[in-house]
Amino acid sequence: DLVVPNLSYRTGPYGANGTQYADGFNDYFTLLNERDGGIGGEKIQTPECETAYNTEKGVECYEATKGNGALVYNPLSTGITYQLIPKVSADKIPLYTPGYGRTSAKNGKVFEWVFNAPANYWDGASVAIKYLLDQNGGDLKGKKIALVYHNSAYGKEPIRTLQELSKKHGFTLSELPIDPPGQEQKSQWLQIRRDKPDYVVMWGWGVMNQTAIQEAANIRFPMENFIGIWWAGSEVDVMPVGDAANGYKSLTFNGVGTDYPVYDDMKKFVIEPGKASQGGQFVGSALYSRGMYAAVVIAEAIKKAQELAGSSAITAPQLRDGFEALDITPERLTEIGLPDFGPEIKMSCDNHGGSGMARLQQWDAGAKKWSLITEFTEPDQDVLNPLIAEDSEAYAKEAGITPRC
Amino acid sequence: MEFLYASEVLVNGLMAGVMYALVALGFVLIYKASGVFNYAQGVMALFAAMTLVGIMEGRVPFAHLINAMFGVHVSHFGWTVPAIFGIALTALIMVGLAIAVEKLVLKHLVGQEPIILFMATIGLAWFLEGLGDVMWGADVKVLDVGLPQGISDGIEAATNDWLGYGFFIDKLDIWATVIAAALVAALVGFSQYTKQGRAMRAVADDHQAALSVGISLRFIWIMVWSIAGFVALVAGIMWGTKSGVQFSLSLIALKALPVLMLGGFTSIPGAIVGGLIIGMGEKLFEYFIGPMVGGATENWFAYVLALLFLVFRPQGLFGERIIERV
Amino acid sequence: MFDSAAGRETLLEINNIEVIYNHVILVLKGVSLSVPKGGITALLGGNGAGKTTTLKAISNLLHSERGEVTKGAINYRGEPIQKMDPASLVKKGVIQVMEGRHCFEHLTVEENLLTGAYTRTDGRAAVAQDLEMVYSYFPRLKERRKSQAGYTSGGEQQMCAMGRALMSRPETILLDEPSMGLAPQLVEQIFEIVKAVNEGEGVTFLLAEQNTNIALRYGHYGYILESGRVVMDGPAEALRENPDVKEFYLGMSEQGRKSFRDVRSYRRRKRWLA
Amino acid sequence: MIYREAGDFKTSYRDDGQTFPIRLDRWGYYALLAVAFLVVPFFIDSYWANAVLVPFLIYAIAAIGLNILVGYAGQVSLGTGGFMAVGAYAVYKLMTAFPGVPIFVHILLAGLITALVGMLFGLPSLRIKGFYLAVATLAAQFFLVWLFNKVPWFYNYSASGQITAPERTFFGWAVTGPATSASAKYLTCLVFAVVLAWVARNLTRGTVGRKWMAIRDMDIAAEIIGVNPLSAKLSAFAVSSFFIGIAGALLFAVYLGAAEASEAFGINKSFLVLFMVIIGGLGSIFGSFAGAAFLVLLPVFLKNVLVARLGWPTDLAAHLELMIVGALIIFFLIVEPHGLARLWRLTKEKLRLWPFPH
Amino acid sequence: MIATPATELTGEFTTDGRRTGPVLMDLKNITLRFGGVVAIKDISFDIREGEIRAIIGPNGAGKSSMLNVISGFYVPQEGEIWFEGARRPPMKPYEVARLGLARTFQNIALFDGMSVLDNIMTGRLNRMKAPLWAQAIWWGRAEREEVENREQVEKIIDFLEIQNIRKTPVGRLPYGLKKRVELARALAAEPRILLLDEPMAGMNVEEKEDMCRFILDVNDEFGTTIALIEHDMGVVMDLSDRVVVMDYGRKIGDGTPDEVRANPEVISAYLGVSQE
Ligand SMILES: Nc1ncnc2c1ncn2[C@@H]1O[C@H](COP(=O)(O)OP(=O)(O)OP(=O)(O)O)[C@@H](O)[C@H]1O
Ligand SMILES: Nc1ncnc2c1ncn2[C@@H]1O[C@H](COP(=O)(O)OP(=O)(O)OP(=O)(O)O)[C@@H](O)[C@H]1O
Ligand SMILES: [Mg+2]
Ligand SMILES: [Mg+2]
Repeated sequence: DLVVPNLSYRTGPYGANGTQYADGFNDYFTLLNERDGGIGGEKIQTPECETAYNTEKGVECYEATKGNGALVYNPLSTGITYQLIPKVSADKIPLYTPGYGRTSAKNGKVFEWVFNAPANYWDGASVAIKYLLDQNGGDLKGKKIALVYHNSAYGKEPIRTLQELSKKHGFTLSELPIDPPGQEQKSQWLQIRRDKPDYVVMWGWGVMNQTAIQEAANIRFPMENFIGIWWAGSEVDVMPVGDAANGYKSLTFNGVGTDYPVYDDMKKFVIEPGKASQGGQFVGSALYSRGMYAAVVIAEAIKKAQELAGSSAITAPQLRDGFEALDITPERLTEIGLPDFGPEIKMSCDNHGGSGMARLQQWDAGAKKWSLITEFTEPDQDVLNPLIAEDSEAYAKEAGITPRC
Repeated sequence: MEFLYASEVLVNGLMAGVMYALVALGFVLIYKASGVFNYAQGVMALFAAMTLVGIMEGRVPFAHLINAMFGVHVSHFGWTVPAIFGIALTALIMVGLAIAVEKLVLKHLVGQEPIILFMATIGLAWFLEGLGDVMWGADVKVLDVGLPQGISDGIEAATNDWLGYGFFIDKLDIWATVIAAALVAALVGFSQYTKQGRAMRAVADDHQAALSVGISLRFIWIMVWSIAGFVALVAGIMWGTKSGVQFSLSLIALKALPVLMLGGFTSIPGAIVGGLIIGMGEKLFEYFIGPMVGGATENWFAYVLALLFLVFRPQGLFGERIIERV
Repeated sequence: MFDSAAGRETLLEINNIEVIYNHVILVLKGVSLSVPKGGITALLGGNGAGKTTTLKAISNLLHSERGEVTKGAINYRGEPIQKMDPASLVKKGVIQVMEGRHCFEHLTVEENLLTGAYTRTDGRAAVAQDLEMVYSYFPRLKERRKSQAGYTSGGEQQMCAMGRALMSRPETILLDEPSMGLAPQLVEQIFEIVKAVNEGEGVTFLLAEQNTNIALRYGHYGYILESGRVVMDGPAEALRENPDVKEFYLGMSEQGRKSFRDVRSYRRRKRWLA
Repeated sequence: MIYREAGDFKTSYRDDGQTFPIRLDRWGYYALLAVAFLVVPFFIDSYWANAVLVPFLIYAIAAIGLNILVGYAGQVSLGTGGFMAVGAYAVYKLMTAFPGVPIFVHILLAGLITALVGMLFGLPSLRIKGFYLAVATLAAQFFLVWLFNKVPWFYNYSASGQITAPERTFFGWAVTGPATSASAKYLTCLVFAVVLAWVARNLTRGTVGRKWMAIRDMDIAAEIIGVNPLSAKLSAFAVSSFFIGIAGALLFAVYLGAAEASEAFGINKSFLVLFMVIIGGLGSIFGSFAGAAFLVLLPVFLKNVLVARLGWPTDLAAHLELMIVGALIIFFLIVEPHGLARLWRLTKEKLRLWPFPH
Repeated sequence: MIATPATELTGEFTTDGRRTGPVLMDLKNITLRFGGVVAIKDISFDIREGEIRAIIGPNGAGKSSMLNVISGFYVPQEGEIWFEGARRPPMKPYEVARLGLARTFQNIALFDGMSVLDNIMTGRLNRMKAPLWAQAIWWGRAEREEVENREQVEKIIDFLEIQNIRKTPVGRLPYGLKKRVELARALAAEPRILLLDEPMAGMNVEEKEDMCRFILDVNDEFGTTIALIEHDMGVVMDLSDRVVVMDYGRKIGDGTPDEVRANPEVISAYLGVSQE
């Protein structure tokens, strides 16, 4: 059997979000086990361990599960990711952090064991700005953009990129931190009311998202001009706000809803036999889909690794090779039953972050669903690449790593 | 114009303060009646709100546990309950909780030092947090008891006519203010002018002596915890309506602490006045000074404000004088 | 005057009780008492003899000090009261004035007195009347009625505690060291009040006292406790005449009262300890 | 009948004041230390080190520190998380600024810096007492975390504000950084824990300890008999913060390896350490260890039982775990409000009297 | 044994033929108010070296407040305190303690969480000056001091006959023993002046006799000056050299026990007619 631990959180301040993600992650592997008998004949085990979004519990979970031949970790927490980066390099186990974690881990020369395809925070920031450029005929000069962010390592990630982009495109950026959990944002939103930015971009998580959307509605900020990162784009963020949330946009790098062929199998092999995680309450939600997407990428990497290794019982280092050789084409996605579900992912020894493409979705409060409003868009690599190089080199120096490849 | 912005922040700060005060009130009641600093107050608000949603939506309590133990899939009864009955039922459950707390916890800790009782309420907080999740699940729940939400058009129009600038005031905040004012008036009357109120303060001073004059600690505690449970329910409804019913709701307790400190742990009007000062102070500070120092100052500012205040008045604004004698 | 327990109904009966604190410290080692209705029974004994513990065992206040009655029986009017909570006991008419005053610091003196009437149901007027009565016993309290009890002097607090107990219109009062810290005049006065209440209203008293002299002067019957055991009991007059009691508890030698200056470190050993 | 105090006579006041007055106790502790130093390091694996022993030792240090403040000096503090953050960021700045200096020096310096910060935030304790003080210390908690989050100098201008401990060695042994072996982590923490526990014991049985306890039990009376409240309270804050700062430094540098102020040193940390102190026993060094062990081990244990043994869903297990820990806290308080330490002592007292209890 | 005996005493003879010294402490026109309550109204009296000075008066007269003024806990609104011939500047209580004042309290103020031994050791805190770091490693001066002071404290323990409760936590002690421990703590400081607030309240005759013996011994052997508040007239009359009588914050009498006993104002305000 192959072991893919699921370091999830279903309790604590972000439990409501974490639980949906973990369900998607589990269900996809269950599907593979039930339908295909695993991957390459090896069943996949996903022992779950509760981290409560707490770094110490995350470490405990990591230590508790790594002994059983764990192949890859996906802790869904930027804080835990930072903890684990040095540990996985010492233990030689891949760490897969899609859409979160340490951005500069994209540089496979320095971060040998960490992968963050298809997109990272800086990609997200850049794609959002690109979208705004599109909206404004390619010119953001003199525009004002406010960044509302979760006051933590996670929320601070995009600041540097946005600053660079503001220099490049001539918009002004204002930064408004919100202390977690973030139920109180009155003064920040009144500042927004006073300063009248043209757009608001948000890096939020948990209860902060819905509060922000509510407050934005309260100051009559146009929802169309309010863009959240993908972690601020799930049903739990907009539902409590009700109709006022209509038109709110967010980034995403995965599809939502159950309109994909894979769900036929999912229904047949997982949901109906009662094998779905938590009874399948959240199937098709944005976070569920993202959890499933992470599982898809890992499964594909395992398959690749098995091909490369020539055996189905692979080891963690072999899985890294699988990740580095991973190429998920649109055709492959269609084959899996998830056409256009995510961007193409192609990784290599030095690129651990894929193309960085993301797209936008918009909330339709009447229909209570997200709809995709753009195609996958490339980020502005000219701006990002130097930043990534700089940050990863600083890390390499501090940690005494000699770049490879 | 700047002045108008500032006054809008101020008004909103006052309203936020009222919301804090709603939570602080529960603390004050229990502290007054037993000298117990009830750390579980925030979790009680969460628990009450969860229970209310659960009842209103006809959820099966412990569904998750039942499913895990018996391999079935139950989740809803399939009915819904109107808000008013839901609230009444939840209030009853909070009374039940008060009775259980007295029977299982407080009764056995009569006469212990405050810090021990404080600790027990922390245990209680953990227990309730777990219980709430096991009973009703940890998902984000939408609570709608019919309180209006969103900015009040009337006020906006009126201020626009009058000042040329429409103030945005959340209708929910206005309701919170009305409810809080009513609660405070009722509670002040109760604790100052009734026999039970006096007994309650006696218990806070000296458990043993209270027992010796025939005050039933049991009764007083059940009564006070029930009232505090009810206050928690009110706070839970307001905060739950505002930002959904979920774990973070229990953390508003942290916003109530500086309010308590400033108003005085033992004073019901202090909770409101403290709330207003804190709400106003932190919002104005974040609005004006926040951008200069990088923002997100609200958390610590409330505490620092309260701290500075206490240095001059160690018992808070309206707290009982701390008796220092030998 | 009231003569010996024999002829009267026994109100409170304690039978061979043992009390243990903290599961390990054995404090009362088999104490038996009987308190006749309408009498003043004195419980005498040195420091740590177990007087307070006995009273608390009766009023069921031991529980909160992590003490428990492990053996024996306590009956009030023939009914076992060991399992009863203190509040019901007060309703039954037994109230304790605790050692060390225990006023409610943050309440005013008057509020303190009013809490004493907590269990009463006979209306505000009656309570107000009794308040006046207490004030007439202790005029000093009336002067300080509006100040917080925490700021009153030791003696004022003692009065407040006594007054508070009287406010409940009890049938039996368990008085723990009422004279402690009171000026001599006031001690007399308090005992006069005890006597007046006892005779006028038929209230039964069980009082623990160090001041043997006055306790035996006002009490009808006395028990002497040492190290958790009753070592002697008898009618007050008899005890007053007992030579041991005279020497050890009344401070008299054969020549009458001796001066505190002349005390020598050598003392005769108590006979019952031999 | 084996556990005896009788016959264990002291012939000098020096002996009478010693740490373990009963011979059997003393031998027990020596044996425990011998095992901890000489046996455990050879068998420890990274799970036991990282999930159990290292956090236990670090929290024990923090708990001793907080116990000095709360249990001995009677000043309830909820600023522990903030002070641990001071230790962590201090050691990070020192490690990166002076790579040549031995890490142990850095850790001690981090403790001293925390002591200074602790004294600063201890100043209000002269006016503010009881729960008011407890809540007031939250100002330290929130302010310090905010500061470390906001001022880029503290995290060496890294992009996200995370700090990561570089590798440092001690006589060729990696003590921090990813290459650190389980036994090196364990031994480092063990050395600090044992030495600091001994220091705490010395302080609390001597003059300054008595000053603290006097202030705790009755501050006015203490002042009247000659205790200067300013110096007593501030010294308690300083010593306590010193311990807590070292715990924070170890937590970051040795245990976690990376940290972020608001996550690793948030308010929960303050509460957690306070729970340890109260459950373990206020005013007891043994209790600090017991409390830390209880709160580190119990959740791990429950998780293992509920998830691994019974196979329950992790979220349900986590919720039940909360309920069980909460209920156990209450249970222990009811059985013995003075903590595990008192429970242990009572057990010993009973043993001593056994088989004749009275 | 504890303090160096007072140097050659000058001044008057007391009732029983002992000599008392010059005025050690002089209180001049003290007035103390709490809001509207006047606890002490323009009171002056002095305490001579080596004497036993009693303060008596009805409850609430302001006796304890007077002691609090002397020990610096209450700051009088008016009046001066002279100590050893110099005016005492405003001082914090702990500074006053360092001048050589020690006291006991009316509502016992022992440190409940500590053992009897530690409680008594706190009396000697100001004589132990080892730096913090030395205490931390229990070395050199710290350890030496601990042992030396412990020896002194053991002498006091012997003196007050409380050997067998040395290690007991004081919270568990019965009232009378607590009072004795409090006395021990005060003695441990080797004070010049010992202030006792109702040291014999709640004791029976036998115990009072013990207490009297201790007080007299302290006074005799160490020459310690004693100021004492007590309600037991027997004790006051037998022990004290001079007595101050207070009532409602005023001084209504001052003199030898016999003089005071004969003072009609004192009789009506305090002693009552029934006293012999
Ligand atoms: N809470 C307690 N825990 C342990 N021992 C206690 C406790 N309370 C009292 N004791 C012990 O019980 C014994 C009897 O105490 P008690 O207070 O009943 O004496 P007492 O006769 O009232 O003395 P006093 O005249 O001094 O008040 C004493 O030896 C005391 O040490
Ligand atoms: N801190 C204070 N605040 C307000 N009033 C006080 C304070 N301290 C004392 N008093 C008042 O001052 C008066 C004198 O009190 P004090 O304690 O000195 O009396 P006392 O002579 O010692 O009486 P007792 O013999 O009853 O102990 C009392 O009326 C008391 O209520
Ligand atoms: Mg007693
Ligand atoms: Mg007095």
